[in-house]
Amino acid sequence: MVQWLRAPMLTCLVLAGIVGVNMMMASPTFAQDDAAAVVEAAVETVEYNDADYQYTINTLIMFICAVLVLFMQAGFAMVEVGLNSAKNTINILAKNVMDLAIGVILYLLVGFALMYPGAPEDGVYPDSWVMPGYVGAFSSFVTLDDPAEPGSYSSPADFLFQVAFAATAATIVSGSVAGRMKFSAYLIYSALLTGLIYPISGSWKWGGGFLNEWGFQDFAGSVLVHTVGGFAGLAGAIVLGPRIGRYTSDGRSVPIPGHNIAFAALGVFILWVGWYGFNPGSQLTYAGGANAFATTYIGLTTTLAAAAGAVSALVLAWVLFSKPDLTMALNGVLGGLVAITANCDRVSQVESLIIGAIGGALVVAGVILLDKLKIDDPVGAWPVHGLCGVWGGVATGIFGDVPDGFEGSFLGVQCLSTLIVAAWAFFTMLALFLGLKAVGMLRVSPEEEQAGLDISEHGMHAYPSDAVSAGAIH
Amino acid sequence: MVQWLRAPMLTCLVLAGIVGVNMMMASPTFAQDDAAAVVEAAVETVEYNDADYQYTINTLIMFICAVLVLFMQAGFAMVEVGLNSAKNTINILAKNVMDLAIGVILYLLVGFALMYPGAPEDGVYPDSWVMPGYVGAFSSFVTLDDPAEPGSYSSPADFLFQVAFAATAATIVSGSVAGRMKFSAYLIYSALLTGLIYPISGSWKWGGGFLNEWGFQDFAGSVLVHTVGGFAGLAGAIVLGPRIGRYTSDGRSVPIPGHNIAFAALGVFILWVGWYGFNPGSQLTYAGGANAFATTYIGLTTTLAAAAGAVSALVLAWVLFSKPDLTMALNGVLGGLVAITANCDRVSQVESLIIGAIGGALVVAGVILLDKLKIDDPVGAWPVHGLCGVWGGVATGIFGDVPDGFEGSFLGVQCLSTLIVAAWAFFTMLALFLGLKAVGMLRVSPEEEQAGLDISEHGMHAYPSDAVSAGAIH
Amino acid sequence: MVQWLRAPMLTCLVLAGIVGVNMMMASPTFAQDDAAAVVEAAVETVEYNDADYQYTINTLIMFICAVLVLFMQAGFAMVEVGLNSAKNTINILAKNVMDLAIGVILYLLVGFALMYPGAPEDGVYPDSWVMPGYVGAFSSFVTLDDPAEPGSYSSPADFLFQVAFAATAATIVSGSVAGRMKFSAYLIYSALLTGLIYPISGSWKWGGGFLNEWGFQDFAGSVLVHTVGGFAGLAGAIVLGPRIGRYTSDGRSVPIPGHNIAFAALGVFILWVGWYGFNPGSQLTYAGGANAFATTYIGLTTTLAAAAGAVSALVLAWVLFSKPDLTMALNGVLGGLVAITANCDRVSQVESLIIGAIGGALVVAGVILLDKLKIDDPVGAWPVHGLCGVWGGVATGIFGDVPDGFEGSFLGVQCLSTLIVAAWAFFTMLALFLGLKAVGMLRVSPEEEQAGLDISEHGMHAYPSDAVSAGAIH
Amino acid sequence: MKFVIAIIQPGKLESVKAALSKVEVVRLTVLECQGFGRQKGKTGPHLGHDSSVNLLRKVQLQIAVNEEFVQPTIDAIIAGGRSGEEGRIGDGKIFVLPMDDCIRIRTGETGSEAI
Amino acid sequence: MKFVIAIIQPGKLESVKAALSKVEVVRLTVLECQGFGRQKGKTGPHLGHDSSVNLLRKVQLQIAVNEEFVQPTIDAIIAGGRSGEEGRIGDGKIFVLPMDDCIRIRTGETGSEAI
Amino acid sequence: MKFVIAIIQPGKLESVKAALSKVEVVRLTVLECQGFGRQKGKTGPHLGHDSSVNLLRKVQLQIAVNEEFVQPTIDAIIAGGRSGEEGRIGDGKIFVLPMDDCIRIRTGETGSEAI
Ligand SMILES: Nc1ncnc2c1ncn2[C@@H]1O[C@H](COP(=O)(O)OP(=O)(O)O)[C@@H](O)[C@H]1O
Ligand SMILES: Nc1ncnc2c1ncn2[C@@H]1O[C@H](COP(=O)(O)OP(=O)(O)O)[C@@H](O)[C@H]1O
Ligand SMILES: Nc1ncnc2c1ncn2[C@@H]1O[C@H](COP(=O)(O)OP(=O)(O)O)[C@@H](O)[C@H]1O
Repeated sequence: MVQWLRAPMLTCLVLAGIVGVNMMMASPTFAQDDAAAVVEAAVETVEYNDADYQYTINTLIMFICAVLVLFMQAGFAMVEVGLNSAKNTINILAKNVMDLAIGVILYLLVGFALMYPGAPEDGVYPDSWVMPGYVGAFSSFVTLDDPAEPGSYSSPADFLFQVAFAATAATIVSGSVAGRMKFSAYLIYSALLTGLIYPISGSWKWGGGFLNEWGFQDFAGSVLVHTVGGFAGLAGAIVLGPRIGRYTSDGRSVPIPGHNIAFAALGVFILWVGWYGFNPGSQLTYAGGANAFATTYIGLTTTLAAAAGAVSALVLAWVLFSKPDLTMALNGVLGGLVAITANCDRVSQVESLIIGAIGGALVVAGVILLDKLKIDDPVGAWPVHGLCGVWGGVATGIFGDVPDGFEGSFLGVQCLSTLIVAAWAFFTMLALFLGLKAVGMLRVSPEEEQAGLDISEHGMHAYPSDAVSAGAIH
Repeated sequence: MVQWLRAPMLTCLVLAGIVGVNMMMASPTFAQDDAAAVVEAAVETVEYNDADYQYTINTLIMFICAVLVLFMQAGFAMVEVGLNSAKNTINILAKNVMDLAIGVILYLLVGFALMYPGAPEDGVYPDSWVMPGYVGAFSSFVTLDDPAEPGSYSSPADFLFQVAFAATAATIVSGSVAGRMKFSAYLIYSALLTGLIYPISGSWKWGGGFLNEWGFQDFAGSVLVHTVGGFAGLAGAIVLGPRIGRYTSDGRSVPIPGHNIAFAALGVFILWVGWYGFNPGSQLTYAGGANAFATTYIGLTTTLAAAAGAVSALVLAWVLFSKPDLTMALNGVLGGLVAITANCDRVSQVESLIIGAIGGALVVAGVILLDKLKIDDPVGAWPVHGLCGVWGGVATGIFGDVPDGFEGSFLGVQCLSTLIVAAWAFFTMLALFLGLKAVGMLRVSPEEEQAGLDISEHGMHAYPSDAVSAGAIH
Repeated sequence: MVQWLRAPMLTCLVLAGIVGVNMMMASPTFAQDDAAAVVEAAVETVEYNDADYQYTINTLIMFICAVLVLFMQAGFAMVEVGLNSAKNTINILAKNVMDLAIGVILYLLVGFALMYPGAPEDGVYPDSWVMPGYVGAFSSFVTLDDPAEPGSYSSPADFLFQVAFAATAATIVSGSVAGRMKFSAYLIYSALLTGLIYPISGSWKWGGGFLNEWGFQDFAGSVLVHTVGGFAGLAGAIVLGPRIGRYTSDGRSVPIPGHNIAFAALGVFILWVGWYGFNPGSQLTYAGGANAFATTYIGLTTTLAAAAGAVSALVLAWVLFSKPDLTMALNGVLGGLVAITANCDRVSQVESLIIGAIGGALVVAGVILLDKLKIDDPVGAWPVHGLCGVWGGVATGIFGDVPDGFEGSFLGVQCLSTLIVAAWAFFTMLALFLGLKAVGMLRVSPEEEQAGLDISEHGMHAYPSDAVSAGAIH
Repeated sequence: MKFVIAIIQPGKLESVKAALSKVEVVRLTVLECQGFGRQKGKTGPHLGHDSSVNLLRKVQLQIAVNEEFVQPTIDAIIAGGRSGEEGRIGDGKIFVLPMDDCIRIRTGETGSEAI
Repeated sequence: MKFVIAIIQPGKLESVKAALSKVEVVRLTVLECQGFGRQKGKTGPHLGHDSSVNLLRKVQLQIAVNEEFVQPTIDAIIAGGRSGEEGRIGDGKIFVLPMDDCIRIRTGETGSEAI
Repeated sequence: MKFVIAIIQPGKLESVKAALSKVEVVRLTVLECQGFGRQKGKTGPHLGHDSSVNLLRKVQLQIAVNEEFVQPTIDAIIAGGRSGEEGRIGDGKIFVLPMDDCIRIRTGETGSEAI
């Protein structure tokens, strides 16, 4: 079978495979048709009680926050493009567009139900769980709620918000494996992460699984989203090995500078803005003064951590390298944001400054550490999302208010849970990447890598020269 | 009269012409002053009844959606810039900024009233209509509602949301005519489209005109916005003819690659995000569980169609060209979004995947078709907005729930109505462009085109070389 | 002490200095812990009364508007990058990221309390004021409100909205001093502006100070934000002097074109969108029909002014330079937006068109004026923010409805107040920049300037060439 | 052996290449450059003042050829590079430089067969 | 006829152009290039390690001139291109290559009048 | 004195530089260029049709050297620029042009000591 048929086929296979036989297409479709009817009827409604009001506000604000988180996809794409060579731009953009598209479909068909099979009633899990507390349900599509009996918010809004998180976890890896992984291999990876790996560990806490039972706290996903993405990326970077020329035969480190730092900075600004959907949106309920207050208080701690992260990373880089390194300041912003994500709801303003500042410093440290270990992570995804994600989980245990009625060592639970999630992401992905490598589907040839993935994988340049594109007369 | 005076003058003439004598400046101004007074009083209000609550929520969410749709202007600009030669960048940006600015003014002075003259009461049209059911009212400015007697939402919010749609229709054409149309010709075109052409066909459905009487459904404008823009652009591309060098004398097709695909991809991400204002916002009323649900359900179907469009376009291009073509995937996203726009409120999740996937495939097919026909549409605006817009209208008839109490063939009405609107946009614009061509005001000279519109039309480069801009000592 | 240690140290010193001893860390920290508790409790709330409803809506919409205003930071960065030489890109981005980060921290520790010490009760100022009516309180952190006794909106939302404004004022200056100011000097400046200068003049009106007593009106900050930034920047441009090569020895003006106008245009689109948070958000209360109406009416006048500004600037430039200059149209959009900012709540639709159009024309005039005076303002920050800001303040007096119960000449008060604020910003910053110049910390050496600030200040290129970044085999 | 340097209009690259391949000159190197010549540079306003955009974008071709190919190469460039019948200012120049040697990196061959 | 190649500092382009036009050398071609020379490249951190930014941005001028113009051209470049009185490392070099012929594409003229 | 022009693969710049510095050739000028050669250009779809991306990115080195350095320079470029043992199409060419003179802008020195 010709090479270029391999990839689409395999992707479809993977997709079909994990969707599985028990994909109950019928029922949801019905549900949706009723739903559509509801949509029709919509305009009539004119009576508003408290339940309806709460449902309305929660649903609408959650929708807006979902849009903000989806916007982060643009930010991730720009950061990765900017911090890599021009010759890999098309490939990076293709990965970022397609992991979102594939992520949406896989999360719809598999991930969503797997991650939210239903919380346990006083310790007893609903039958929907395949392995109670560890593996959720296998079913497809969004089961639609009936606004006539309003819950807390609409299920479509919930899906949009959650799928945006899944896409975030997936896209983090793209940066770590940039410049050398086959496009088809990346598609397969992203299908697996959004379809299985992320939802399963997600269910352990947010789905009401065993980590939740332990009392583990991860408000918006320092661990469940960023640590997962960061460690999956680390596995990829290790299995792939460094880009050609990144380290010389005699072991010297030869940095490969990004080709457009303006794109990278734009991306960070977009991510900062998107994070106001990521963290405050995770309050999930907004109606009522207490919730509105909490939502914006979370926005405050998030902002302080981002600012502290930028300052600490810049100053540290300035002292270490005697130059104020912009790329460090940019990653410092992200490090601060990742670190506060788990605890933005339960720390003070001072504490959020401290958490963010340490996050910024960890980014610098992590970059240096990877370089020492000769692990090539082109955008520094592990220092930012992996390391700061772990720090976010731990910081929750150190600074965060202990949940009411919690017994035992909160810090202990935070550390152990964070470790488990990081290990889960790292080893499952290590297996995948080793498998792809074994069958020779993981990395492009040295010639292709030299020419750049744009030409060798996609057959086009991102920035054709004027001379070529100026057009000709005949 | 010197050439460069021609354009500003003519634009003003066109403007003045269509604004017409009966532009009742006075009354609205009064209204506004009262309004301002209301603004003063604002802060006092403290009693909230259901009507007030509904008005507040609807108005605020509609405003947010309007902002999202206006943000799409940035997306369109980036996509067009990225997919064209560097030498036309300034011109493209100028077109995109000015069609918004001119669009706002023309829609304020003419379009808005023309498009929304008031819906008929049981089949009887208010006198405001110039030609009942076909041509609306000629009046200017936003007639302000009195929040003391709240309707469904505020008229300023309504205007902002609607003008953003008008600007969208206008800017679509920019991509089809890029690289060879005179800047002044483009200004004249955009004044006409946003002032007359778009509002008139818009009134046929959304203004309560004859298509609405027929039971035609176009929820957020696959037909009324995107098909109109797409076919107007097609007319432009045909009348202008291809760019120099696009096709060789012996009929070979010589693609002129875009100069910055990163910009194009950023634009598509922005458009995707903006579409969450475009479709969900078109629910128009958000207060009440049923509306909140509908709004987010629409967001869900929109997302699924975009994802499906990306996947189908990428896979199809991969199979056809043996390379995963990013530009196709990007246009596939847009194709899916355009296709779902008409029916996002009345199809199931599965159906939205199908509609989006077909949209993505149509983009690829449309691009190949235009190339066969030697019609030069630099960004593929017709395949994306024209063809997928038509598909969106038809798909509504195929998959969409038939409106309650609808008699006859829903599919038939959808097809016929879509055809009428497409023809309206195509032929009116064909006439305009042929007219401009006749008086030699349409296309730049071959020399100017070769040099690039940036230099020849605007006298500046978009990317001056470092050597030039590095500054000199004297 | 080595040069590169100087900067971080000094920045910290300045910071520490203005934070001062009486930084009551303790109490707020307590408050926050309670707050966190509240966050815990949040989910229980289910009773909604009018006060609670008002607090919820106001808080949530204000939060969304704050996010939009923060997004403007990306816009300012892109505009400045695009309109300057490629060799200063890293420096510009670093300034824009760090003035936000430092601004957040300084405004938290000093500015916020200084600007909002509490409004006077019938003419009597609370003791919190250090100099009643002129200088506010010195205290740190956000004192958190108790949502159980809801005020108008949550204090964290208020802080986020206000800090975004402070960051806007600060970042405006960046454009005026681009290409020649030391990075460390810029950090010191931005700490001072967001910590002291901006909050003090802000308190005169928005904090309830003496200008407010006079009846001065500045709805969203044409004067308090944009004039302050514009005139601070003017001071910087004057003290620094022009970039090398900007004016020849024989006095000829040699424009240094921006290196990427596509970035500049993207930035303007982002700013336009962000302004929907800036102006409508300044309504501060949104709940209730009257407020919702006012918010969107403000969005309408804002839109009209932006459009009119673009048209007038383009046409004027076209007539003056015989070319439709995009950079003028772009700055015309901003000029219109700045001009309407002070009066968007109290002018009619026609008036907003006039105010915007004059704003656009003033931008062109201001640019020519600065060039005549040989003042080098690379991005035209003074024409846009300084001049149009002043025009906004004056226009309020000309067109704006006179506040109820206002005695004397409204126009007079507007002019005088605007003058006072402009002078305050100009002279305080003049002193600062002269001081830095005296100690030789203001401007880089000619060699460094020639090489570009990216290399000389940050040791890296923004756009490393492919040849360099292509990677090497050993 | 000669080293031919030609400066042409950007839009002419395709037609010059076509003309060259007709005379079996298939190997060449292309550089983007900017030129001052008799052709006046366009001027345009920047933030309000005229900046003489007097450097015009051009394309430079470098072609190493053996003696017998020199004239055909020159003719081909003129044929493909001239605008219309009598040409236009800005069409550019051809410079012929002597060349001592040519080496093919891949094989190490030298002299005329390496060209 | 000679083909003069000069590598100068980017910031010096304007002054060199001015100096050249004084001696009536008005036609030239400009290329952006990067150079290694005695002038050390600046180094800067990238994601935490020093990347030697050792290629410095330079501007290359190519000027075809007739014999009598060679010396004036060289002097003009030195006059316009030298930093301060005694120059600075990085100011660059001038290379003079022999040229056999010059052809104007527009007219087909050859030799010295085509320059 | 000779003026050596070498066209190499972008990825080879570092190794060629290393090889050159071994033979004490430390000054050179680098230009980005695109080349046609025997190596076929990759082709890719653009908005649905094949656009032959037949111009390949290359790097051009310009090195002015004294006679005795010519051969070492050529050998160094071949050593550093050849892909693997027997090289690959696309590895490029070296062109050796005669040079009459060399002037150092900074000092005005001329001839071989200026190189
Ligand atoms: N003597 C020269 N030396 C170097 N480059 C030249 C020379 N003459 C012309 N050129 C290059 O050729 C380009 C076209 O020159 P052009 O203005 O057409 O010359 P002419 O007016 O003689 O036809 C110029 O922009 C310049 O780049
Ligand atoms: N021998 C050479 N061959 C090619 N280019 C050279 C040579 N010598 C210098 N250059 C170019 O001139 C630029 C300036 O050289 P520079 O460091 O000033 O030399 P010097 O130290 O002798 O003045 C270098 O960056 C390089 O681009
Ligand atoms: N005769 C020539 N004139 C100018 N440039 C050439 C010539 N031959 C080769 N080149 C340049 O060298 C590059 C590599 O050539 P290549 O295809 O490797 O030649 P070969 O197949 O003989 O090894 C080409 O892309 C082109 O830029």
